[in-house]
Amino acid sequence: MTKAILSTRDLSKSFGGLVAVDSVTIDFMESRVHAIIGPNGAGKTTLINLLSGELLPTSGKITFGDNDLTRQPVHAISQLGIGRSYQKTNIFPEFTCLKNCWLGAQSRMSTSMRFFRPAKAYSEVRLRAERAIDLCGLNDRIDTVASAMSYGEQRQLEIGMMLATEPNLLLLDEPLAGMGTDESQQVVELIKRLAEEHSVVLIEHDMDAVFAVADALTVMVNGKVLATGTPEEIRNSQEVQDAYLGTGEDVA
Amino acid sequence: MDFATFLIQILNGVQYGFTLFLVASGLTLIFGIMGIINLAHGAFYMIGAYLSFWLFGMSNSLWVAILVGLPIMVIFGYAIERLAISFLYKRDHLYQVLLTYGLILILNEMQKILWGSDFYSVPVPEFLSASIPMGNQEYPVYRLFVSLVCMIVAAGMYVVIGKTKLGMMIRAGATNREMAQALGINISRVFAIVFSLGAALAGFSGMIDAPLSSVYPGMGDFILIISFVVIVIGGIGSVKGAFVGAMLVGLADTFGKVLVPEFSSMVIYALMALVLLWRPQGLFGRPS
Amino acid sequence: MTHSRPLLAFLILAVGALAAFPIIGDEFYQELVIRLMIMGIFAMSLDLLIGFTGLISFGHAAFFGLSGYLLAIVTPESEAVSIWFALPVCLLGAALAALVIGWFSVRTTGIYFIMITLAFAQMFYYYFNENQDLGGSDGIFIFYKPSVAIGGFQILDLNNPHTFYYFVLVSLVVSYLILSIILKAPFGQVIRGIHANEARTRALGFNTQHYKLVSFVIAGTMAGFAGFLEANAGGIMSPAHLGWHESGTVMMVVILGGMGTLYGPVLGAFAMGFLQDYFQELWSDHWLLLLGVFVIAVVLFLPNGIAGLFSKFTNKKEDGK
Amino acid sequence: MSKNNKSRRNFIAGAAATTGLVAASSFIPTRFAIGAKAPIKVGILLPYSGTYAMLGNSITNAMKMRIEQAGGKMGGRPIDYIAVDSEMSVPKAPQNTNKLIKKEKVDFLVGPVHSGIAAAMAKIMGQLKSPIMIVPNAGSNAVTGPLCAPNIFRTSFSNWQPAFPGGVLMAKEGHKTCVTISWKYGAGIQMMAAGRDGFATMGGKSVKDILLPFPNVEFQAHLSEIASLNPDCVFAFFSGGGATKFLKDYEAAGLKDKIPLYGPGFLTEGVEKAAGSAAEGIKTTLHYASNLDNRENEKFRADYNSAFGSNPNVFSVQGYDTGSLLLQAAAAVGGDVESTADVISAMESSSIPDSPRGPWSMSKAHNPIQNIYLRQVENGEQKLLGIAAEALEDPADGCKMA
Repeated sequence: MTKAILSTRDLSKSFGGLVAVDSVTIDFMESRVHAIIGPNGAGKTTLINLLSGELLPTSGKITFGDNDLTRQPVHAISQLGIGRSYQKTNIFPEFTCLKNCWLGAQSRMSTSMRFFRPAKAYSEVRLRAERAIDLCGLNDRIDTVASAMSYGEQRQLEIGMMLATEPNLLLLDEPLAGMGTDESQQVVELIKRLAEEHSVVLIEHDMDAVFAVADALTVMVNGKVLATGTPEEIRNSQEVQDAYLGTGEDVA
Repeated sequence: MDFATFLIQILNGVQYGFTLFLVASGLTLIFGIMGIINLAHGAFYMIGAYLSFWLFGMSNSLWVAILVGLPIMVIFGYAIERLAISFLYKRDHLYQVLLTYGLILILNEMQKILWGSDFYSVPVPEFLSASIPMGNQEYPVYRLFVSLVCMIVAAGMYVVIGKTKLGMMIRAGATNREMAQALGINISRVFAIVFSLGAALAGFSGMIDAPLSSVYPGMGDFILIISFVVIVIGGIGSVKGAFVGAMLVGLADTFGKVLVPEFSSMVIYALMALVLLWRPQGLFGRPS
Repeated sequence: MTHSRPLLAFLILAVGALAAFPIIGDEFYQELVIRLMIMGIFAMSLDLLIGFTGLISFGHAAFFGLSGYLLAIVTPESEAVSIWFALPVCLLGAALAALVIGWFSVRTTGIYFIMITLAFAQMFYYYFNENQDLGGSDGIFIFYKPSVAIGGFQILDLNNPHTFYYFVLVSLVVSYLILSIILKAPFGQVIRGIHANEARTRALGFNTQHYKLVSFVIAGTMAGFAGFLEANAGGIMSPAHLGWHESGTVMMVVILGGMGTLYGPVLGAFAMGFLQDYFQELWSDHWLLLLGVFVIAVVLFLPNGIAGLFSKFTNKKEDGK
Repeated sequence: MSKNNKSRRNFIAGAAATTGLVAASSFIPTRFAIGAKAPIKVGILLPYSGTYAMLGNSITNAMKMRIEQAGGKMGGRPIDYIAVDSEMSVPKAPQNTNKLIKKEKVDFLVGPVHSGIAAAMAKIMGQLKSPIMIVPNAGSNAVTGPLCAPNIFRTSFSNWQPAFPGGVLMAKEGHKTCVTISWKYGAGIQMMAAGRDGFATMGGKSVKDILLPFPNVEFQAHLSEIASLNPDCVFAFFSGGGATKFLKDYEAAGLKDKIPLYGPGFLTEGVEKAAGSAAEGIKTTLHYASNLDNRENEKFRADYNSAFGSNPNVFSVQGYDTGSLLLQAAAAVGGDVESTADVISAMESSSIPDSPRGPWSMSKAHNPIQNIYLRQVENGEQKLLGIAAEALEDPADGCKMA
């Protein structure tokens, strides 16, 4: 029996008149990969932004273990052990690969209000950063400036930066977005490896990838949860078929 | 302060607020739509005042001066947008600040070269030069006229931005540049138009204020800083905010002078600090 | 900051030249160089905000001037004040002001930040401009430079022009080193992250507002230190020291020298001193017009300043090896 | 105005030059080596850019004109003018002053316009024996008060001088109460206080002193205040654009005919045209009036007009007299201006008989003892009504020499 690591209760977010997330109640289980799928505009990214604190919910509640996350700022949520990656590459383009991961690694020090000792001298930070780079497979690019790397590598770095903060729960927003087949395969392998030690919330359009890694699935349509279940249940759900999977073209 | 004086002071504050609004609205428009911080706005105001003096000297009519001066301001604004501002849209605010700061230096010196460092005035048009008795003083009709003009301009801006095709393009450009471009709106033309209009608005304020304020070197500096306070209070980019901010500053300044004369120049800054304490994005600003 | 070898050589050479200058330069030029070095410290402190944290403060002169005024206030008319009292007062005053203004300001971003810092600085300006006890618009004198003594034994006589020159030079070098150390430390990594991508830095777990505020206070305190030196050098403080033209000038100095480099703003201070003199020579009645054209030219064609040119040059050399 | 004699070198070239010269020159006694025919160096620190450039140019033009008329030499020696733009900047004042004193090593230092700069200069001058500073405008009472020094002279006025008789005048015209209004800055506060004191010595009483932040020109709130206080008269000090606006607002508020307006001459000086009817009939007191009926004034005005194509103003008169003072002093010491003590005693005992403002002499505090005239604006021109105070001397409070 695993327990829920992250839960939402009647979570809603509206922008003016548009309700982007509508009364969403989901339990994300510990040590599971929980994927959220749905057509464009279903409210998946909005949901992730609510979970990571980048948006404040209009109503409803988010709990992470014993912590109420509902009104917590972004940095506090990160400090609690939730890391996220972005759909649109969000890195420090002019920094080297190592520097990009360094900041995340440094954020796990009790404080960075340290003014005298050179950052380089903090070996535990370096170890964390290097481990993150190793995990995301960018070992040979460690001193390369991020803007000079390929798109796929930047996507890997995106995940690496998050890993450097040593989170328990990963929020991955379309990690495969815009990737070729080979690169996608690498990232899928990476997610599988990460799933061994982390809980993962995954938004992804690539259904093959989703069914390859997910332990649980939630289907969202128009801001609402249509169904939640195991991949098998979702695949066989008539409701989902009708509303979503059936319309084939939208899925890619 | 007796009640009649109190009412007159309110009128003074509101009237001052109207003139501030006219200057501040151009500033907030240029920022809200183009994302450009224009320090030279005060200098545009000064140029407008000098233009009205110069053109009045030739035509002997304030109306002719304004009619001829406005197109000059539009062309002037357009030229500055094309020659300098247009290079800055993708650059940091820092460079906008510096470039427009450089413009102030240039425009102030140009003014000195063209018109010297004397001060001038423009007479109030004949039929508006009367005063209305009010309490134990008189109130100049021209001041009331200026308030009326400001109201008309405010209403005009509301209609243009809210109801016309140009306004639609302007709003689209302000909200989402890429999207507007994709819809076939020529953003760089919209920006050029907005900047020219903003310059014209500042110039117009200078022209219509000239009979009230007289015309002198450096007259733009003071109005610039106070306009900043107005739009920070109202919320940068919001015309409605500029209006409310202008009224608040006008009233605070007027009553500050009378009630706490020792601190009168700091009153409006204290007001600004209070508003920001409550709403960091200003009264009508979008949260950043 | 990692110094490339040619840069390090250049910096050492420059400090050496400054140290040797009093041997050859007469009193006037020494005083001029003193003022330029002070401007260099002032500009460096602003570079911490503009070039490293990404905070475009348009009110930095507030701290510079406030600190100078504090020195004037604590200096009696008939004798010198002890530096052990005066300097902490000036620095703490500037730090406190930066804390208050910063607390309001760092909650905002972009253009709001620019305007709010400007408006707060104007508030200080008007305070000093109208406070007749502090000389009003005419300004206030500092009659005696502070005494530097330990146990009644004078260790430095700041009234001696040579001593004061070296005092300022050492201040410049120490300020540079302090900022370099801070920038290399974990704190420096965070503010650079904020500059590059604040949202991402926050998402990585940093309360960026706190870091911005601390950066603002450090910069304000160092500007206050520059103001303390300025009050000593000029012997007078006036509201214009806090005015927005002063803030604009120091911003120009930072850009001209090259922001985000620390040494660039010092180069900028010297270049600006030279240019103002040159423009006045060229067209004494309307030299501000030339300055305006120059400012615009720098913005359009030399956004990375002199240091940008310099690093381009040295990088090329290194590539050639 | 000729600019070519401004010998300002940029500091890098200068630094290089000094390197070689400094050692050599310090061993040679300058006075004998250079000889009596070497140029006398006159440093000028006045605003040539920005809002107050008009003042700097008026003073400089008239001073040079005066010296040119005397043959372009002082005590038989040619003159080297070194002009520096003060930019009206107090922060730059110490540096600019040092540039003229220490780098250019001027014999005389003429300036400034701004009282804050005057204070900064006076502070530096007070610590030195030479050069000799001549203030051609800045009226701060302090310059010839607490800051007075043997080598600081003034050819213009102290703020007290034109303002005090204005207050006396109001009482003489039968007013019992007044409101005073001015900008809250050095000159404004001093003039306002002097006017109020003048009024008080004659039994008048100021019911309210209003100070506006400089350079705020939004007078409306205060005009309403004045209307409700309803005093017998108003004493105002503003100048330039602010004065124009104040006069016009005062008239538009209907106060001009109800509550007579007085002030130091700067209130209406040079704004007669711009203010139009708003300035008509206003009486002010000043140490000069353009239609002063003396031969020197007529000649001065004609010469200035033909040389510069514009009418001179009170500032040009001050510049002109600065030239006269320089000529007199240099002649008295036979061109040996390096003997500072002799020059100072010549200046102290000097009187300027041929000034366009009428004859004046130097007080012990080194400020002019001069007539203050009563003027009234009539048909857009200043009309002389008479002398408001004859040979008025500044009280020089706080000056140890007086």
